[in-house]
Amino acid sequence: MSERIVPLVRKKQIIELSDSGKRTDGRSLTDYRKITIQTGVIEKADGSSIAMIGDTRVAAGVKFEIGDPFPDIPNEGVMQVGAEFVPFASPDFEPGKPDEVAVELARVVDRGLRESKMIDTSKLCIVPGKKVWIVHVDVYILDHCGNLIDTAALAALTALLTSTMPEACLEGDEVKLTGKRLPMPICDLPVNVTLAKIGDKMFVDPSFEEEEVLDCRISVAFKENGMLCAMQKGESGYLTVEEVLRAVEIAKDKSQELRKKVTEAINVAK
Amino acid sequence: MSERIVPLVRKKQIIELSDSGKRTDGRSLTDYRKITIQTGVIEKADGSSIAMIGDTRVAAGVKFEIGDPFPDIPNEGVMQVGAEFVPFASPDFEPGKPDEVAVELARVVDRGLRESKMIDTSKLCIVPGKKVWIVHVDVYILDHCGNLIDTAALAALTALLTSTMPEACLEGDEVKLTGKRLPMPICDLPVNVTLAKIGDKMFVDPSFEEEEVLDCRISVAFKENGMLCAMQKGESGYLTVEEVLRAVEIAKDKSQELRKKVTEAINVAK
Amino acid sequence: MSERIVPLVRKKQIIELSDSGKRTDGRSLTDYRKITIQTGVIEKADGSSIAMIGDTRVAAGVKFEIGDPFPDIPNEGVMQVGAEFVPFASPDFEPGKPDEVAVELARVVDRGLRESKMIDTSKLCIVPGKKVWIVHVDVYILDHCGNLIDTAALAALTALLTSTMPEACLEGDEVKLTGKRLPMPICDLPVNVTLAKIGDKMFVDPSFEEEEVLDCRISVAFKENGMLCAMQKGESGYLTVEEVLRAVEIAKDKSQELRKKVTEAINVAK
Amino acid sequence: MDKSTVTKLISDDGIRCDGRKVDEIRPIKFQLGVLKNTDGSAYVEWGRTKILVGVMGPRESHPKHLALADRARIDAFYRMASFSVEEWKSPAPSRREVELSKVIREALQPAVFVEYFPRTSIDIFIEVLQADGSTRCASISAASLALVDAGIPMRDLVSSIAVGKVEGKLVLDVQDKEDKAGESDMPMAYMPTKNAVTLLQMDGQITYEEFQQSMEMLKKGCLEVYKKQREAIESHFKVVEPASEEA
Amino acid sequence: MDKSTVTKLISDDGIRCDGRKVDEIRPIKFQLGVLKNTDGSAYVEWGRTKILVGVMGPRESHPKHLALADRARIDAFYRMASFSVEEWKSPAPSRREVELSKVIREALQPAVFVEYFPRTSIDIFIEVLQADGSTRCASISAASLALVDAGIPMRDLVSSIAVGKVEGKLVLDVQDKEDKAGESDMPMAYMPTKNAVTLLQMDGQITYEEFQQSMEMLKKGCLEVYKKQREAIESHFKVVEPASEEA
Amino acid sequence: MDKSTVTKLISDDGIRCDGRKVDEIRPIKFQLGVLKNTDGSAYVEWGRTKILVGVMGPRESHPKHLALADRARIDAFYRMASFSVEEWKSPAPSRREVELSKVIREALQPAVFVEYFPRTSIDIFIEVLQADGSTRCASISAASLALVDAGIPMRDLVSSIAVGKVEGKLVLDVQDKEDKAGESDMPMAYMPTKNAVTLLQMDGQITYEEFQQSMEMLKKGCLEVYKKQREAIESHFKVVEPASEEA
Repeated sequence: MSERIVPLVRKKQIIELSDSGKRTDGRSLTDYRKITIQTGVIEKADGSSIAMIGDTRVAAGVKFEIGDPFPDIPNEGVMQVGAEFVPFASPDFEPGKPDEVAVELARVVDRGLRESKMIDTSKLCIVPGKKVWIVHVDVYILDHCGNLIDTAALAALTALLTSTMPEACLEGDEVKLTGKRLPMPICDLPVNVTLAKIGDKMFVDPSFEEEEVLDCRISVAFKENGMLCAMQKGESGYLTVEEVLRAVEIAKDKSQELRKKVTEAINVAK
Repeated sequence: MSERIVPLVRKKQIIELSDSGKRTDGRSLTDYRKITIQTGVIEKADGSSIAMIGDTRVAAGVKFEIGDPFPDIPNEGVMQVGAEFVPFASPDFEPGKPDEVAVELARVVDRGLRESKMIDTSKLCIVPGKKVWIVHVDVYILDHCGNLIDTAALAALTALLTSTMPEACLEGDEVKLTGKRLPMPICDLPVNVTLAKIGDKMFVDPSFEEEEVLDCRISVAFKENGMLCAMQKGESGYLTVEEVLRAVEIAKDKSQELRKKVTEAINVAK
Repeated sequence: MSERIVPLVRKKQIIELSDSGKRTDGRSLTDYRKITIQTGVIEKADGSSIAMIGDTRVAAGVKFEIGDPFPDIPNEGVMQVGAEFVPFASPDFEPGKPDEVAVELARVVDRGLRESKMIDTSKLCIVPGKKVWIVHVDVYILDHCGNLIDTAALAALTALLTSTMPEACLEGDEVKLTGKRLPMPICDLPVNVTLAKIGDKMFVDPSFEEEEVLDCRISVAFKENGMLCAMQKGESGYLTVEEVLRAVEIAKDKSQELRKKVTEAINVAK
Repeated sequence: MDKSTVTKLISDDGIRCDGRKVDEIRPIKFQLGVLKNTDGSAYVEWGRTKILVGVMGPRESHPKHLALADRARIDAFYRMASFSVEEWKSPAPSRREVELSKVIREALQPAVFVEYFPRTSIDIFIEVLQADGSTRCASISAASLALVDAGIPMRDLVSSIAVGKVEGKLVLDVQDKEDKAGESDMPMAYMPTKNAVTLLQMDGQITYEEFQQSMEMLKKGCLEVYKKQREAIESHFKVVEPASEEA
Repeated sequence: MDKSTVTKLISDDGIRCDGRKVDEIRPIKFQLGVLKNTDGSAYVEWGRTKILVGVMGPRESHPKHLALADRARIDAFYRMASFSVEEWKSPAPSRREVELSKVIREALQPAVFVEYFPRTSIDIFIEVLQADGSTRCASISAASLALVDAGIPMRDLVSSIAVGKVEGKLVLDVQDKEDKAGESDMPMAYMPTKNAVTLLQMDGQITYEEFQQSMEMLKKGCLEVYKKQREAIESHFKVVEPASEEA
Repeated sequence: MDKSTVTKLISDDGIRCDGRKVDEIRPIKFQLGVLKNTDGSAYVEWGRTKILVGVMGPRESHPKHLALADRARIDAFYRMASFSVEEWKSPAPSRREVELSKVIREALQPAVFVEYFPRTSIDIFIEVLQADGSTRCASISAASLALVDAGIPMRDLVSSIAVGKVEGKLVLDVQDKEDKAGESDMPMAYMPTKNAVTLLQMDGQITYEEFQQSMEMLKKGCLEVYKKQREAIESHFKVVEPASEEA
């Protein structure tokens, strides 16, 4: 199990470098890597996006499907987020193995979007109590070079923002598609910022190398108005209360930068 | 594979002791261990019970759900029995592994209840041919110290006996709950008695230690009127025809003792 | 991994023998083994057959079930072909393991039947857009001695040809069975011919021994009018374009011989 | 299961719907050596019930850590073909098939000299082609013969049959129709020369006296099955050439 | 989750629907050593939430290739009984149960001296018998005690509690009704003497100031839980005989 | 598949619905080296069909008992993204995906010098991002390039294309619309310099003469694809810096 030696040496170097505010790839502790967002890439989807942070690449696609509402919210549509780890994205992913990492990723991305109430799900109702739109948002991890959560959240968000929805109408008691398309009922623009704790420093947007040696990470999602709408500490280390407070403060700052990127990408798409 | 040595020595001791009618825990061959039944423990269930025979502990919960009838009995509700082996109940249980032992346990418990016709399933019909009550009875093995079948059967029985059922009514063509609760349509009180054959003796209510060395076991369920309603020989040994007859005779006797325990527990609950 | 030596020696022998047009079991390169077809063996099925080519034995059963149509073909019934490898058919089959070989077999048999349009699926509609007949055709591999595809295709075909279908009618808005039986709406009689390439020769109806050393196989299905309706190259070798052309020519010839066998078996059944 | 109104499964003079007397078993046909790729096999037609059994082994246990140091590991796999019953059945094993696999294995194991083959596996694969009642009894009885065909040394054959209660009367060897309409079903597996009950199950309602009577009928019934099994073995080994396949 | 019209979960004078003040936790009862076949166990009643935790280990890792050369491998399995929630729940683990198993494991791991037990496994099995809010907090807090009961050396206890926002007010220790109707839920796990946050999650909407306030409330709440955990340990080890079972 | 009334997919002067002639292939764009964490990769846009292929290997076989003593073990995994087709598709692999994985593996294996890498695995992962017909042809053709990018020695490139019959005419490189409405589909994979057909499938109805004609068209079409593959390789290795990502 000498494979544990290399990360330990590397961790020492990363921590030493961070004492002077630097990182192995030249970034400052609060810098994101280069962010690229490309929307509308999958014409057959109702919305799609490929987001990259550094070399991490995630594709997201949105598909509308007619389905049944949940009994307790009979007049609202349903958003379902899935995450798939394509095996070529990392030598560690095995084909067909359901993984708690993929489940956590899907659920963290889901909460960031859902809790911000970015979609007016009441507009996704077709026949109250009977038929609603199911919005499938699936993220596919294509290249894993660190910080999957933020990249997947960006891809999912921008796929939704650039989606249009099919128009449905009732003919007798059957639901038919009119063939027209409606704009998405978008109400917010939530973004997610992840920091890694390594030693006693916080690293915004950890790279793959940094993730291999981190103590833990913390991800925070913010609404446009600056409110927090989701948070997740991950991995087996801990943060002090003060570190948590500091991390959320940094994340709040960075969220505005990320949101600007999103707005730019969306405007390009229009 | 020297692990096989210890049981063999132990088996010899158990058999020798049984020649003078004794057991390693001081019981006679026909004694049950101490039986404790506690009902109503899970307020969110429609009925619940934790039954203990010695240190073996099984929780049972009853849940009503609206569902479709079977096509061949369109006017009757459906009882479904499940068994889950919680991994902390025994070092031998592995998490998430579906197991023929759990399947057999669920089906043996199910048959004891079902074949006695203890529930008048015609009373579980909501809309004839369309909607009926599904009664989920799930037993969770919490501590496995021998004789799971009798303990699980006790827990399931007493959970059912202390259940109440929701009242449903039709509003137009939709099924609604009135919020009221109805008594369970109970018609019988079946109990199950298990004996182990070790050497040429029959041991009522085998302990974990006895189960490890048994040749085989036989379980018999009896209705209140003394009729047999289910039987199951288990494990890879055999019984002579005479042993079978004797075992069923003993079981018949013990069933009355068990039923008395159940009645007491139910009366406490009332 | 010396197990690879024996097949190599055997392959050399098979190739040398084939230079003089012979095979280890005495057949010529274009001979089928003995073909036996027995229909009506499973009285509870709507149609059934046990087909044998040499010692390879496959049972097929047809079952009608009422179900929903596909949305894009709302007025047509649905045929579903499944293949099960019974573990006693070969020491290589493991119980319960879903296998790409079984999936390919089912899909190749399916395509041969489906693409020939041998069943008029419009006759399998009960209530247009709502209820149609699902025709389950399941093949069970009972003895695997080479050329599963042709044997399974024969079994499935003859089970379908000798099937009758239940008559359904509408009572109010409920579908009921009248108890009468209708003839199957049969339009064609497709058969499948498989050849193996070993060295530079093509072997019709490869035996188990030949399959162990083949380079690849090619299966071609023909309609009664001689048109091709399905084709599948299998295994990891290759054919030249000229070999493909020759194989299909041979297959076309042999298909008539096979069809004659089928017609005889069906006439016996009548 | 629908046990509702059925008109007269047993006539006043004790004749059942298929013409049998109450203690009469159905026509049973056993055949050994019917499969090519097994170590042993058997086919049974038991009334309309039709079952194939194949035995693989003794062979190396796989995975190895499941091997037993002092004896062979026996496994049984009972499966019903999708077309074997009234309604189409999904090929995924049901909970019933899982339980039956277990009790069938336990019914056969006492008969096998497992201690002769340490660290090996003996797998018994059972495929029900048509089910018309008593499939577990037919499976066990046929599997005994498949084990014999595989040359595996056995203490005795295991013979199996069921008693049911139909319209208040105990009847031997219930078929599907009687089982569905009947008041109880009680299958037993038995090694006659060892007086060993290796399987015993019951569902439905019977009195203690009916239970005692049933045991007598089951013993007698198993002996009849035993006789047919022995005949099948004799006719199989009498033939010099390998037995021809079923029909 | 239905967060629609609910009439007054907090009264004007700051009293919640179950009579608690906004910063008051529910009655919590911990008990150690309640199971027979584990290396350590604990039971908790947290309001109406009822959870059993059993610890197996340190024991040999299985399968072996998952063993870690320099420390114990910790696994947590969070499961809800089918009858633990309003609607019957299928026993198959949901995605929620998979995620919670992961974050619970990560919340406990920093407290365990895993380096003392290289190449072994420590498995933490959690069964929620009844869920009435805060099941992950109750699970983590009880699991700490089960680890203590198993004699596994720990840096500190892990204590856990949640803050929610209900009708615009931050309240400690949300129960199910408040969670479903509430605007946010924020559970934290904490090792008090280490000032170590080992779990932190949030959903819903809160301002940055509310977040800061919540952190204060969570710290305070965790200390209260910590006190109850310590009392349970003391009362357990004070008793000479093994502790009696729950209820 | 709906093969019902479709108005004129080919005009009287032999022009198809997307403006192509009957023997004209769609615009195809190959790119090598598009992924970071693979040993080799390729991206293809084939009309509107978009596919990413990543190759891992040769690497240690896992589990080890699947390793082959005398050659590398090749595996292919063909998967369609949930959003790649008209209707949302569950991510669980369908039987179609299982079959296609098998025939794609068998189409590529004859081209690889598997004997150079005994006891290793070469895994080919294919993700269809958008499906608009000919996904297996595009997958095979792109996977060849990914294998080249991985530096795995090959006997030849494998090129692939399909011929369909639409309104009674044979047409090269069917797109989705033509496939669904068409009378047949016949994909082939081919190593041009070896004259080796490594994949051949057909469904639909064609005469023997149409089959012969199709083989000619397929050979010609594969040569066109081959040319585009070679250009992509040349342009990839001409560049000194690593190729930029797709778009």
